[in-house]
Amino acid sequence: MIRVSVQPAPIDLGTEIAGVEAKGAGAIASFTGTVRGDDGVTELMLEHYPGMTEGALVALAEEAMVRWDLMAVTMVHRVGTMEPGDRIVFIATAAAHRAAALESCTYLIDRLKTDAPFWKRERRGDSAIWVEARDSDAAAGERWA
Amino acid sequence: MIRVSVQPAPIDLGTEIAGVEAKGAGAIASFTGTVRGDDGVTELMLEHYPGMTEGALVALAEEAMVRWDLMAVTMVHRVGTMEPGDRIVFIATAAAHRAAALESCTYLIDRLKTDAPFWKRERRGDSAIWVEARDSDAAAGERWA
Amino acid sequence: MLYFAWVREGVGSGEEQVDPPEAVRNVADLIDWLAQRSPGHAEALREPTKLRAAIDQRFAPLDALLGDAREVALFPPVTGG
Amino acid sequence: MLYFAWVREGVGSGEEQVDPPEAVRNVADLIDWLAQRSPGHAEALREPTKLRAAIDQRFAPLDALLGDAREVALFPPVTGG
Repeated sequence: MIRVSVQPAPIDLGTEIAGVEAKGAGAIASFTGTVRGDDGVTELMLEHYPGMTEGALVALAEEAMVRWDLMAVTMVHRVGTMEPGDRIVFIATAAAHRAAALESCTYLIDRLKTDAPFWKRERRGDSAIWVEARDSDAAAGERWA
Repeated sequence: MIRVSVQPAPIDLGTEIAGVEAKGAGAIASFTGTVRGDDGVTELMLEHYPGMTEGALVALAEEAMVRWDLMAVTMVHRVGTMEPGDRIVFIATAAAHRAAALESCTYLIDRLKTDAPFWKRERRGDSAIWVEARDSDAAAGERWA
Repeated sequence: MLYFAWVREGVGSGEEQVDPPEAVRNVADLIDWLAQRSPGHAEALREPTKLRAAIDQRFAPLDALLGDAREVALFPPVTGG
Repeated sequence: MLYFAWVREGVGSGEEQVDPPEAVRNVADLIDWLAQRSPGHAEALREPTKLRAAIDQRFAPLDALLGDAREVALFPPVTGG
């Protein structure tokens, strides 16, 4: 079971995790990325490429389902305006055994960083800048090739 | 911040995750183990060594905090009688970056499997057996040495 | 054409219809050709190596042929997650 | 002494006070000595290599010296998580 959502609404962990657990797997791994509050960011804006984004996330989820024999994958990404502490992304995977769940969860967030069309703009008070892509993210994505 | 709980009460994910997220980290990883419903188990009983269990979990959490520079670790393990679908264990880690959160979460569940005094008994209808330790768990624990 | 993030801001629009000549064969050609449309285009598309592209909603390198693409997008390297 | 899981069930109790003689120096000695206490002990402690131990709430191998330990526990390999 694959669930993908690109949404302006806050990410509800209770609902998302319950959906993944409902598949009866023994092992569920999750990753949550939040807007950090420790570097002066007052607001984060997430832009994306409607249509392509959803397709890219579904493609990644399908790859992970096959590669690790998963029972469920959920990928939720928020778009629009967020504040420090808000959840940006939530990924959960369910499998019979823990290694499959944990590895595939790492795979999905690594690949999402390089293969899904999202762009972050950070506001600090009156100035706003587009976040630059990091070489370390490209390297993390490539190690799964 | 370390939170360790060994409890007969069901594990409340909402409360546990909120506690970890509250530290303001950018990356939160979690692992949840549930009673699998696909192999005929009707009831799972978890026995533990009161006092030693909590100490063993705190020691693991402290090791992870240092090794990965984490902002928070939560380890909750249920004991007593459970049914298929119930959560047995929940581990969450919070860090500034995703690799630290995901790796340390894997470390903690691997090490918990070999270094914390819990014993599982599975009931299938009228028969109950003590679960045997698996060589694969010992190997997973040792790779972190 | 679709533009995102600072490319969209530079061009001044997120979307426009274009009809490039036959000589425009790949993404790099298209970027050069689009750069002539306005000072905003010229500025936003000045450094093609800083741009990424998608053809019909799939990532494509600068030397990818446009063929009979219906939707081409230009944007900075992605920064989601 | 503390016993857990099937060791506890075999011995018939989770806890007992013992006062072993001086010749009982390590965990393996203790297991041999305890096995003489009852048929239940003998059965549960029959294969020491299948047992694990903790001395004062820390895991200890079979050849670990008891010293002045106050709490020793015997149990099967752990299966939590």
